[in-house]
Amino acid sequence: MSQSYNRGTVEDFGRWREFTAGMWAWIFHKFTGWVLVGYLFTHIAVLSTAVGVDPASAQAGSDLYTSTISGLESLLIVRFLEVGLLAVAVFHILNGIRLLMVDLGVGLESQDKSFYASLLLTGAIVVASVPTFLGGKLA
Amino acid sequence: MAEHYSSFDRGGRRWLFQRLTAVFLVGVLAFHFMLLHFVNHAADLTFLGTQARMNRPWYLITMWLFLVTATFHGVNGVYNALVNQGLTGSRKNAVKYLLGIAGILLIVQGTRVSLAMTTLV
Amino acid sequence: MSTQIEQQETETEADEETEPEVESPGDRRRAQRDERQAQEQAQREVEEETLDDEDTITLKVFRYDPEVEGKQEPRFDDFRVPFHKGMTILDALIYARDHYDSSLTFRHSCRQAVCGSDALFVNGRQRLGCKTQISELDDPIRIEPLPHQEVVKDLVVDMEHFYDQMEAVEPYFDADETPDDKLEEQRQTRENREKVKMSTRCIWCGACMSSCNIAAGDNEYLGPAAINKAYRFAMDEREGENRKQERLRIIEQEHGVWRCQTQFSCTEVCPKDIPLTEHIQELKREAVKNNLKFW
Amino acid sequence: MYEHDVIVVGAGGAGLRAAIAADEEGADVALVTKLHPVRSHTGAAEGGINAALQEGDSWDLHAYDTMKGSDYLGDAPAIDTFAKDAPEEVIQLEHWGMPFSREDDGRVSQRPFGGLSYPRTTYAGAETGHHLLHTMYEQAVKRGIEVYDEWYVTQLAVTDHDDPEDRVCHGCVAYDIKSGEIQGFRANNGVILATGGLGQAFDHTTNAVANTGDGCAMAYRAGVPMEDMEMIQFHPTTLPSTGVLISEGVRGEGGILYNDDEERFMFEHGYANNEGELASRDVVARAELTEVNEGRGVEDEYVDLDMRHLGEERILDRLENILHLAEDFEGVDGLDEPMPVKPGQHYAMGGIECDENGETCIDGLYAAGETACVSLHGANRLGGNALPELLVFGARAGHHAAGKDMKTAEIQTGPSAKSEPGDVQPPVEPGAIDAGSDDVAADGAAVEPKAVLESTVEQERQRVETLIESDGINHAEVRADVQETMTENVNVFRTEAGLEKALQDLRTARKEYENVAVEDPSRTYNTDLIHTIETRNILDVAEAITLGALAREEFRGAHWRAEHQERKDDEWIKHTMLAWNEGTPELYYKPVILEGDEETYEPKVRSY
Ligand SMILES: Cc1cc2nc3c(=O)[nH]c(=O)nc-3n(C[C@H](O)[C@H](O)[C@H](O)COP(=O)(O)OP(=O)(O)OC[C@H]3O[C@@H](n4cnc5c(N)ncnc54)[C@H](O)[C@@H]3O)c2cc1C
Ligand code: HEM
Ligand code: SF4
Ligand code: F3S
Ligand code: FES
Repeated sequence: MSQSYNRGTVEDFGRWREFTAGMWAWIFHKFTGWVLVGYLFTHIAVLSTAVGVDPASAQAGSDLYTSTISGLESLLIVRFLEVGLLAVAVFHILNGIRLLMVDLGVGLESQDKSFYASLLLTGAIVVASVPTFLGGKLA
Repeated sequence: MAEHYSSFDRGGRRWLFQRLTAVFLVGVLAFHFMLLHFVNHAADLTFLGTQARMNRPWYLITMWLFLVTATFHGVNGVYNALVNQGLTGSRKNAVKYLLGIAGILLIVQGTRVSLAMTTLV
Repeated sequence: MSTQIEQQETETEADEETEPEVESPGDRRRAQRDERQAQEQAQREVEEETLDDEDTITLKVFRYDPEVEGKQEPRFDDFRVPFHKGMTILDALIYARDHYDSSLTFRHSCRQAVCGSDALFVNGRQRLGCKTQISELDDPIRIEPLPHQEVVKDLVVDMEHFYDQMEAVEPYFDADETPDDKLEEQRQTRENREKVKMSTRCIWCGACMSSCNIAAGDNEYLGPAAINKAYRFAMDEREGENRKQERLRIIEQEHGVWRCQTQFSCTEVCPKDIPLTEHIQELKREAVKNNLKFW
Repeated sequence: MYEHDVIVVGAGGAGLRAAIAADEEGADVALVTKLHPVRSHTGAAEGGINAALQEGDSWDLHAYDTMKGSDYLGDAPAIDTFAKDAPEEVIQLEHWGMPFSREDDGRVSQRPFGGLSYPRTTYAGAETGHHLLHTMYEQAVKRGIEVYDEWYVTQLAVTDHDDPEDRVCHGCVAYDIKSGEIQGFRANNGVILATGGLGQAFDHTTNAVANTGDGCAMAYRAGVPMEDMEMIQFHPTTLPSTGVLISEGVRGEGGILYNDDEERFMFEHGYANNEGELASRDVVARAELTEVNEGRGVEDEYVDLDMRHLGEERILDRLENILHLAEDFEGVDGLDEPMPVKPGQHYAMGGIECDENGETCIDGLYAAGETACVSLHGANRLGGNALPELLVFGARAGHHAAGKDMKTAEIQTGPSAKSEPGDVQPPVEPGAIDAGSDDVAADGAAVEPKAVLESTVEQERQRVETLIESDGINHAEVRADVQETMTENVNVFRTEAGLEKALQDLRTARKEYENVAVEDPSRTYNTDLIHTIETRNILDVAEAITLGALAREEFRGAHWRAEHQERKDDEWIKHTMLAWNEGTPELYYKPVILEGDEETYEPKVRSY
């Protein structure tokens, strides 16, 4: 038997330049999916500050939950991260819808176009939301 | 001759649930984002505001379902992705249980948190 | 121009063959061979020099041979080949082999896109060598063996795994019952034949499998071609309901249809334009529908 | 050493059918093939499969058409058997799931084809061969038939009795292309050769690169006579750069042939004043070549086939496939420009002499498919008759080899069937350069199966060793020389001078071949080695074709001779036979059998 040579990773992501629409869609969907789960865990962790809040300090707005959230929101970096999260979520939703259509066998011939459409729409929505996200009081 | 695969863990169920949860999530996630960033600005959130919303039973139930479906969807998605990349055997099992436990913990903690946000308990 | 590299390589190859031995007939032959190779090399260089730049193309071809020392470390060889209208990748490879290096190895047979022997990775995409016009490609043309398959030598990959996957879906017609009369055919509607038509065109070239990232990661994944094969039979009304149930059982195993992440690469590269993703998706729905009956 | 009851060499339509048949009889059968079965050239067939299926049609009409088409060089027992068995075989294919094109009522469609008196050609789109091949391979998989794929059979293991009719075939020797291993394959009951066509003897052919006539050459050297080798069918419309077939359908729909002066030469130069482009294949092929030879060819090579006037709609509707072929293989857009075409070698009517049961004169050696010559097609094959031949005679050979009781064959085989000695004066000595040196029937008195096999294996190891170890020229040059002279001189036009020239060139090529060596030192997938061995086979069959062509001094079917412009029924209703004779080929004749089951066929003028 002949032994054979394994061309390793060159074969996978070393070839990204040669990927076509469907492949990029798959990679982006994967990436955004992972970011979203990551966020979900973090999100619940942050929200955990709500446990054991005592009503009095809540009335005063000085409870841990409120202050954590507004504390975070006062950081510009968090605002930017939120925009990123929005982008990720919107793309995942739009491409998710595209994938659901694919699952139903709808519009398979224009799968590349629907991917580009998802990208463009994501871009548009994100740009449109930037003022809202970065606006609002920082302090 | 070709080997015959007869692992009867028919992936179909998880595949279907991934799609069903996705359909549900489209609505809820969009709603969630709108509500907490556009209607109420995130920066203006307070515990009392949250409490007021969470005390409405339909909202509470929706949020809790959101938590459960998102957890299933996310954890199952990650698991799938790893299996697709060729994870097999005991490592696959390990990942399966690890992700399963993480998912359950997330739901438990999420449930605790959401109940803490209400005045129900 | 790369004849330089070429020359070096040829020399090293020749060196290695000379085993440290006392003068023997073999040695003499080898010495003659070296000499002749050098001559040929020179001749070839002349030949290449005289080729008009306008009418030549450059092939960068992946080379590897587990046995020949100079080729154990994979490398790319350059070949300059005269171009003519209508020339395909396969024509160019044959030219390079017959004129420059007879050890250049690749599979081919029909030259008309029906035997499925020569799926190659050309300028970053899986294509059939015989069905790819050089005029459509950018020069230089990079030719590699199919990715995600083990390389046996040069452009030849091991197809065993692909065949195993094809055969794992019980790829043969097996009707619940056939007419007793040996001269009586089974009936099939035109619509049904239309439905399976595209799926029956597969030539087992393996291009789809090679392009699919999931198949690359999960060795047990049946892969687009095998699933398409299953589709071809599951959708053929002549087989009957029992067989269809068995077929669905095969494709809905864990490493069956569910592994497909709708990357569409398979559909894009299939030289027979088979809508593979569509067929896979249809089988997923078919399987779900089928299972819903039992839940 | 591997051992099976029946060894089938080649896994195209004929080989697969034979293997399934042997399996049906309960034999342990294995397929040994140089290509994976689905890569066989049967997959390239487009048109269809003839069988009398409908009411109103009958096997004897099919037989009559076939005999007439053969220009009375086919043997009636073969033709009758063929026409009778074909319907069941075709329906069996349907039972095996072949996706035939269908009528509204769900039955298999049949269409008219050239030379048929009834529309009896079943088909599956324009990819009939592909579907036939795949359907049959699938059935072989279902039966778990063992396949040694990418094993190249280099020689037959035959005892070395003096008289070929006393010889017994015990198996063959094959080379594992992937690993370089050489092994004996012992066949307890029989070896069936189903190695397909020999188009590579010509440089322009519709045949695959793998169609190198290996089976013919191996059987020839083992002592089986070659029959009617001169009968080669040329197809008038093939693409110049690749030889890919452009179906007759284009002309059928109204496509027009033009020369470089844009003359519609079929009419303007009077080749066929009535039928024009639709005259029979050989007429059109000769017309095209005449144009080119007289300097009116486009780029001195081909003529133009124009279908633009048919209109885009009609072309897309009926000839879409042709657009793809022209685009993919010639880079020509048929909607925009005429397509270049020229005649190309297409099919070999002759081959390994065998009878209706596939048996050759060597005990235990069978042949089926294009490589065989039961003499079904005689001097000219009708379109759609080759695929059913694979089924009918593949199955018969398989059954017989597996021991099934079958009717004794009526066709006589072997040198004892000789009716008269041949008279051909080749300008040079044909045959082996060093007669007797490389014959299968090797020296020594090996008769016992194991010993025969072992000595043949040893011989082949030696051959491979020598080829790889020694130094010499590349076989590709020799092959190119052979192909060139064959296409130049043994083509559609055959003149005595040309044929003699070809024999001289072949002799030179043979001498050259004495010096070939394999440059690639590797044992892994050494295609250089395989092609070098193939070239030897090409030489043997090319020479046999040319010798036959020189001998047959008449114009019959596909065989046209400048000096002999008519069919000579008094003298030439006989087969040209060629015996290898340990390297000194001997030509002789064997009578054609015209007495059929129902009638004795009367030679008539072949006009349609
Ligand atoms: C373009 C084209 C179109 C055609 N259209 C039609 C048509 O419409 N209708 C019709 O009836 N006929 C048609 N024909 C003719 C018909 O297709 C062939 O005659 C027939 O397919 C030959 O089948 P086969 O099984 O004999 O050989 P093949 O299918 O050629 O198979 C040969 C087998 O032998 C194996 N082999 C060869 N040499 C060796 C060796 N040394 N060792 C091991 N294995 C070996 C190969 O691997 C292969 O598996 C067409 C032919 C061509 C070329
Ligand atoms: C809002 C609507 C959403 C839609 C329409 C959606 C849709 C989908 C779909 C269809 C898939 C399956 C892809 C496949 O298997 O081929 C998927 C995968 C995934 N989703 Fe979502 N999803 C949504 C929200 C979420 C959320 C909120 C999370 C985070 C918790 C998430 C995390 C994931 C992950 C991790 C994957 C797996 C990605 C991978 O393959 O690596 N999704 N999504
Ligand atoms: S499906 Fe297409 S790409 Fe895949 S093996 Fe078949 S013909 Fe090749
Ligand atoms: S590329 Fe692979 S992921 Fe599915 S759509 Fe094709 S099989
Ligand atoms: S050579 Fe047969 S598919 Fe390309």
